[in-house]
Amino acid sequence: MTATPTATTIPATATVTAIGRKASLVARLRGGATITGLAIVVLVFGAGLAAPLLATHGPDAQSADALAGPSGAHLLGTDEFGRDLLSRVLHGIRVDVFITAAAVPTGAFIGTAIGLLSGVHRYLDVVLQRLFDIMLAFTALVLGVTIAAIQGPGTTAIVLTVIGVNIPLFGRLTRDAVISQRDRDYVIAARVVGTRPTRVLFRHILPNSVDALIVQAALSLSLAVFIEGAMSFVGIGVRPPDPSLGSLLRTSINFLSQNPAYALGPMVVVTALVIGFNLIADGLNKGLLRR
Amino acid sequence: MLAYSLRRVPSALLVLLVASMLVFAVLRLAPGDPAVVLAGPDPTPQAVEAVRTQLGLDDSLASQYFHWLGGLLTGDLGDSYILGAPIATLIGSGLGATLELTLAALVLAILIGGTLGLALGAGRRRTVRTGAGAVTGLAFAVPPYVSGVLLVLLFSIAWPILPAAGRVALLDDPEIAAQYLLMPALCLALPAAAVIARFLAASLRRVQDEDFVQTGIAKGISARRLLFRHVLPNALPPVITALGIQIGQLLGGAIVVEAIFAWPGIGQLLLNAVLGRDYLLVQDLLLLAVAVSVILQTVTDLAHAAIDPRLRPEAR
Amino acid sequence: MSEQPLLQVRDLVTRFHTPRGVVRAVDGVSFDVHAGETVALVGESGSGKSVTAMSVLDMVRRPGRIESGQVLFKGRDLLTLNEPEMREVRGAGIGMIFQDPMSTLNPLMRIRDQIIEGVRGLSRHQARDRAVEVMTQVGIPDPEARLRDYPHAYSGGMRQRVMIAMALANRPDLIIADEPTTALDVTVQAQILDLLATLGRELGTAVVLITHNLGVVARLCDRAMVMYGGRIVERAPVDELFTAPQHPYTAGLLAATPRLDAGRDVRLVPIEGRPPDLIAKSTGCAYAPRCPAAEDRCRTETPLLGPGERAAACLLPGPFTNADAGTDSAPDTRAAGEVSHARLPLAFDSEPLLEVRAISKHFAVRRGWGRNKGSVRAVDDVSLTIAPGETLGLVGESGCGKSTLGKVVLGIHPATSGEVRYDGTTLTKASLRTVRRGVQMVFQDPYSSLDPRMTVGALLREPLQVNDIARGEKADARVAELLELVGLGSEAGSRYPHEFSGGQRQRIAIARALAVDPRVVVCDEPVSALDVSLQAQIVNLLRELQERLGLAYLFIAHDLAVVRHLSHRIAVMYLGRIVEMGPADEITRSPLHPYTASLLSAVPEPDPRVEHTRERIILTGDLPSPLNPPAACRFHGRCPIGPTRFPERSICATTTPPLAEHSPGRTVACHFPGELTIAGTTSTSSRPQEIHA
Amino acid sequence: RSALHEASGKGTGKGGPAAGGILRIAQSSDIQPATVFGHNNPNMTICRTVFNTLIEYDHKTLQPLPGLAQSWELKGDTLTFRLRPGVTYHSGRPFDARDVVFAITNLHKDNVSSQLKHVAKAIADIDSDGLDVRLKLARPMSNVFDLFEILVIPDRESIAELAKGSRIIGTGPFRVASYSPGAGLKLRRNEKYFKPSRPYLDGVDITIVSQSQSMLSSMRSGQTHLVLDIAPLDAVGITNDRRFKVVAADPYDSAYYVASNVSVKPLDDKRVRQAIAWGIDRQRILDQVLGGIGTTSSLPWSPTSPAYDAAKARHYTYNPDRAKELIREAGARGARLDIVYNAGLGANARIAEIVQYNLSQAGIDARAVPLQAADFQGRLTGGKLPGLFVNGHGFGQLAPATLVKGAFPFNADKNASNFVSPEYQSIANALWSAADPAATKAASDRVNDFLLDQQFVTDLVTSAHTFTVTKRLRGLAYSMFDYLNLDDAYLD
Ligand SMILES: Nc1ncnc2c1ncn2[C@@H]1O[C@H](COP(=O)(O)OP(=O)(O)OP(=O)(O)O)[C@@H](O)[C@H]1O
Ligand SMILES: Nc1ncnc2c1ncn2[C@@H]1O[C@H](COP(=O)(O)OP(=O)(O)OP(=O)(O)O)[C@@H](O)[C@H]1O
Ligand SMILES: [Mg+2]
Ligand SMILES: [Mg+2]
Repeated sequence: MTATPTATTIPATATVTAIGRKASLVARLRGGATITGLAIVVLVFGAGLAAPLLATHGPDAQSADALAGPSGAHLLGTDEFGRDLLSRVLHGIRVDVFITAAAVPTGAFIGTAIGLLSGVHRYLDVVLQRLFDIMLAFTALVLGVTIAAIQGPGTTAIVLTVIGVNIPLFGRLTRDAVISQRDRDYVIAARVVGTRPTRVLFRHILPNSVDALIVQAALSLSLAVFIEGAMSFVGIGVRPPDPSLGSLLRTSINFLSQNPAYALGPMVVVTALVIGFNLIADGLNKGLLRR
Repeated sequence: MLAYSLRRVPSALLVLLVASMLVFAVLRLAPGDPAVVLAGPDPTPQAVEAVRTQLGLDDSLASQYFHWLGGLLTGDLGDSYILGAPIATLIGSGLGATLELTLAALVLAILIGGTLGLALGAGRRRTVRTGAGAVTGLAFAVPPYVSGVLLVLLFSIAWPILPAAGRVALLDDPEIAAQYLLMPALCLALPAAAVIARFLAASLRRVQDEDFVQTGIAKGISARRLLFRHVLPNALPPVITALGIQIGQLLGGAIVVEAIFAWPGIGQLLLNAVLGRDYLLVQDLLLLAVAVSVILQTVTDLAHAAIDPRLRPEAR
Repeated sequence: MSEQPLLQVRDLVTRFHTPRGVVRAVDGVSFDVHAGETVALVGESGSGKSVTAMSVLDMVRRPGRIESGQVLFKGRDLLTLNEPEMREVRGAGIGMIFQDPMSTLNPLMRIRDQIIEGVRGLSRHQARDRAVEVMTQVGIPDPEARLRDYPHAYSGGMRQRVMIAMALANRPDLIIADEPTTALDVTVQAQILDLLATLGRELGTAVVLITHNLGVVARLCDRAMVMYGGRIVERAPVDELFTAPQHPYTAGLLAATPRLDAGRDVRLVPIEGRPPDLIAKSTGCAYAPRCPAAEDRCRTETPLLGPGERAAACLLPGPFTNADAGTDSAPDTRAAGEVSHARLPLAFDSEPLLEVRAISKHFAVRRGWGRNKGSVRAVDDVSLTIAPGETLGLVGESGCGKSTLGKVVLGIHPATSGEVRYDGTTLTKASLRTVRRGVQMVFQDPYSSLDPRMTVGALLREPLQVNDIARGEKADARVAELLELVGLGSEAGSRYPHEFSGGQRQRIAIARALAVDPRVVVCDEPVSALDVSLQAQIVNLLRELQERLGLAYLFIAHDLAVVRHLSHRIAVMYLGRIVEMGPADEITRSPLHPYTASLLSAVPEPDPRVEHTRERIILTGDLPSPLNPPAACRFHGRCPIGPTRFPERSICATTTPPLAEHSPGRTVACHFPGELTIAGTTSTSSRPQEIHA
Repeated sequence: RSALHEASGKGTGKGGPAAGGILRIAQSSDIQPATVFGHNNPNMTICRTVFNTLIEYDHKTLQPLPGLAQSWELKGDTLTFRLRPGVTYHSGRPFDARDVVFAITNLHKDNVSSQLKHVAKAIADIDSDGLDVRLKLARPMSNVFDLFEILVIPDRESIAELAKGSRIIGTGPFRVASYSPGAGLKLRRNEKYFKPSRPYLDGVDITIVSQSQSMLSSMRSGQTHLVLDIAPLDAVGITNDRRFKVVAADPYDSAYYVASNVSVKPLDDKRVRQAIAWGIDRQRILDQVLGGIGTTSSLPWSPTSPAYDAAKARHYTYNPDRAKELIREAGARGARLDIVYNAGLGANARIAEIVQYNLSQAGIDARAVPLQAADFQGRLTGGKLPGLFVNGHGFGQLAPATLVKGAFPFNADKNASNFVSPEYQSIANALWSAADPAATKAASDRVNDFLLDQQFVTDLVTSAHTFTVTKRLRGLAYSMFDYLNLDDAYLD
């Protein structure tokens, strides 16, 4: 649960179902944190998705007017190729939207699937646990560097990295949840009335583990933004000329004295996104996981 | 306790063996060839071929793998393809720098995170809790590559009191070295501190609800003693787990921070080795990362046992 | 001196400010406690007992707040003290003992340090001596050594002793004990209660005992206060409370409590309805909605508790003479209760429906990499049979293997050895599904046995679907029928489990078990988690269902009174083995096994007259670990007539007594059956004195 | 004590040269000792500080001046060097002719690479005698002295350790006091340097700083005095800081180009390649990427090169219409083309971005594809780049033959563009053999016309290596290959 990659673990003890105090989803999300976080994220991502409408310039349209400060024509000024920065920031958000939308669910899905397998299969569990150990040993950036080497820098590398980071996170979480749930009375009760193991797994255990997974998902989204930034920052991220928050930030740092707004734009957006996702996670944590 | 650590050895070795295969395979999937890098700019194909032979890259993959593994078992890490130097020396010097950085960051993270966590989780006044929450949130949300740059702008350029880049070994000249160390360590420590603060705060809140705390109050002991003798120790285990993970993270995060502050550590070494397809060096470094995380896990478990008598072997 | 009460609580109001609203947990409570007396505070769960206790020590936590009132301790109002002054009172003036000894000690601190840190005014060295002293006082052997241990090395009973020692360390004038024995086994409970009583007497310490167990009140207390909905509704000397309760709630509680010495065929009288919602602002008597005698004015006028020794907050106070059933106590329901259960024959001649043959279940205890560290012999060579329509009660202390046996019967755990046969079919992996259509289960905790993510309808439909019993509209009809059967409306189907109370949830769990039309239901402590009034409802329901559907039950419980009330036969389990089995009445009247006798004598009866006259067998020690159970007769180490008392009876430690027929229908596994009776005397007149010691 | 204060170093404070001080240099990648025999940018800081070369070109006249060689004589096919006496290696061993012989024959080995290997290989015979070295040339070569400008003469006894970086021994003004691979190295004054009372500096500390921003930060904080080859755009942060200046090395030997793999459609069509040459806004590259350092040019030569032709250098101008037209003609509208570049080099990445934008304006569906250094180099060498590639080359500053024989993109025998043409081979060889300036001029005219027409390499800008320095640094010099020469440098 951090800005630092992969520290996104929730203590296994948190996998407690809200037995006895389950309220409607809305009520559980009523905490201000979740709503604030959601609002931030929706605002930022919405702006990104609406970039073609909102952006005043093409994100790649170069001009001779390089590194101009903010003005009426360019609200955030221009970059070193005379491109409009606001438009680039808006389009840059799209990249992060894509990465988070494509990679986090994929990683979560694969991780959860492996975790389920690990949770129900004792011998496989031993193997998979060691595998997770190894995967977790590759911290996000180490994994990113390695993948970028194989795959070449670019969005695909980031997506693969985010997937790779999330697999063991969700895997562990799911597995722990399954193991903590599988001997509970309600699971045994379901077995006793004749429900088959797969149905027990998917109808009973999984839905009751989902709270922890949702919280992890929120954290993973912020992690994805972070990974994009860090990878782009070390130069193995999104390919030019496509803008991304991380790559904008990375380049902007050279031009702090020319156009401070260059750095400011992406910095504010990245920070806002990370805070937004974390607020959501915090809110969900309080609402869903509280015992 | 020793017996307990020993019992983990087989499983650790297995992990390392599997990891060694993965690590060996992984980079060889990458396009690019260290021989080309080594042959210098504008090389002739003959030159590249000669370098390949010289490095042993024309051997079969299996033989390369076993050669590497054999070397490892006899304590020979091999020579770096690109840098030429023995890898043991390279890792030795880089590891020193990285350890210095991560340890300093760890200390800072524990100090900052611990303070914030206590304020956040056990602060009496609402303002204290809110303030700590805001600081934690910010430390959490600002990635090191942003905070690093901001720190440099502030303390090296706007108000030049700390060096912007480079390192002096702590043992050589502690006074000067500390000044080099401060900013990178802080930059690396902040996110970790935020994580620690959050885990600690959450854990403190949870423990404060436990029955034995009521017992303590009913006994009439002071709030301070209650916090530090009863609540805090019981709140530590999840924090230790988080800390174990964070140390791994610090080592990983070092890649970015070392780049920003030109800190000559493992992170730089790894990044350049991967870019240069310095197979052996990358293999050794990645395997080292796995080994470190295996060790960290054991240490974490031992730390748990040190705190909690229920987990000690004699209690089983 | 004794004129002024030690503790005077005046108009105490404590509220919790939650997002859902303000919870009036304590709503104007006043009471006195005099030096040296033992006062009970009884009431159902949620009635405000704990919050009252916490308020006295000003320990209510957020979001709770003491809104008004006074707590005068030796004439000083505690609520006006500052933090350091209050700390002096806590521990030194008033000691506190909490419910769950497993969680009330700091697991990371040595026992010694935990005791010493609360001791005032003594040097560290003196404090250590004091620690040894109090540990000796509460009966912990070898205190010097045990003080160095961490709590995990102590059993539950010992931890509760430590808690008591801790409370005693400063020689407080008052000890508040909040359900100190609820989490403990009956035999251990008896030890602890005994200890409390002795200490109160010997040290002259006043004790406020919070409990929901009326038996405990009867056994231990001088006076009692009954709480309901955040208020004290009745106050009386214990004898009068039990014989002539003035408040209908008190009378209701008594009527709902099963008793060992009552007739088995008398229906328990549950209190209908649910406890009051402490958020809603109510007018009138909080008990009015549930009160069978309520009149219109009860709903508008708030009754107040009068002054004096004996008072009830009721507009139409009793007395409801409860002692002899048949009089006009709780008038209407009691009459209905007279329609007793049909008495079933005690001997079932038909073929057994369920047969358990020489079942053993051992759990391997693993540590690290595949290294076995021995095994827990949870169930060891147990055989029993259940006939159609019969209830076999299974009693025993916590950890003796009751649940495990139940789970083996259902194939949840595969047996290590032995065989389970249902209706002629041997339970195997292949026949599991067939057997489970005949044998079902109801669990102890109604809060955890229902999937919180499913509607009640979906929960009940699941067994129908997966077993291809009914689908679509037929299934819906069946669900409605099941709900009806357990006394819930069919509209319950669209709601989620959390929207129901504990008792209602248990009904749902029963309905689910009945969905597949089983002939045997294993009930694993189905009422242990419920308040007496709910317990009575469920017990009645189970009996009703048995009569209507001819169900057979394996009824697992640790409460002998409930088991006796429901069962035709009872099997008593000790450390994985059955030590005695026989007809329910006979076993409770004249137990053959010394363990059964001890168990019976340890159960406090909700009747002060009985409690004051009867002699008790207090077992020493705790249940041994099933990891390495004692050899031969597993009870021999704690047996009051075993080799620890009579050294020549070495046979108990060397030869395992077989479970043998003693008289028709009664089997017992003891070398000296029938020697120890409930009265605590040996029937063989040889050595009566030693037993009394 | 302040680390910052100590790092900025004490100057002489005398307004003139004086002994003392440590010069602190930052460069982005580590030195590669194994490749000191050719031109390899990271080695620019050690080639002339730790080592020496036989001759040193005069930057104006391009005439050789004495280095380790005191004098020389080229008679027919025989070149004789007379070496400087009394020179010793850092190891203490005296330098002699055998070291020179070794250095040249060493270049014959396959695993030793140098862009001037072709010259070394064309030396048929070497013999030595005390301090005299006689070389027999197998053929006339217009660029033979380029070899001796580039070739450092290391200690022959420690050559194996040199490759590993464990002992780096030369005759230069500084000896290597310590080298930690990946981190940097410390050079200390060679007390026995053959130039009397030189160098002034006590030493040079070279640090590897991968992030250009970090280099600048350390420069601004006073911690670093000289930064090598920071991309001009990255350096904008300090260009208006009066304490610093950016020195463009006058050989102007850093040219940027976009080249075509002619075996990839539609780049096999000359018109498409010409269209690319017309379609790129060179001026914007010069301004926005290279900070105005250098000149736009359609030719590979430095303006100082004998082959430079100002008129031809302006042959291609930014003419998007012309480009569109040609592309339409060739039927390549909407063709999908990858523009590959080495992601590790900031300037290349940015040029690729402009090229990508210009080409997409011209009607080509161009994508910029970064490759990591090892990958890019590998594919470049193997001629396996998938379409267009942006890169830089040197060697336009010296004898024109060195470019067509030694700079890989132009190599007539084998090049990254897979461009093989007998005609090109023959004119390239003619340029190599050209014996006098007139012949050179004629041969290079033909080469120029050929290159301008074929455009397998489209030159964009002729720029320079840069040294970003604090103005306190005086006496900075460099060779024609931009090897840093600190003989006369001192900190004011
Ligand atoms: N922290 C809290 N927040 C909100 N309501 C609370 C809180 N603690 C107690 N209550 C409410 O106060 C009322 C009284 O609780 P209390 O714990 O005193 O009951 P009790 O009589 O001790 O019951 P039990 O037998 O279950 O211990 C209950 O309705 C409970 O829901
Ligand atoms: N899955 C298991 N693994 C290991 N030991 C177990 C397992 N389940 C039960 N046991 C052990 O078996 C013994 C009997 O447990 P069981 O739950 O059957 O007791 P019980 O009589 O139902 O007790 P309670 O009244 O507390 O429910 C206990 O010592 C318990 O620790
Ligand atoms: Mg309570
Ligand atoms: Mg049980």
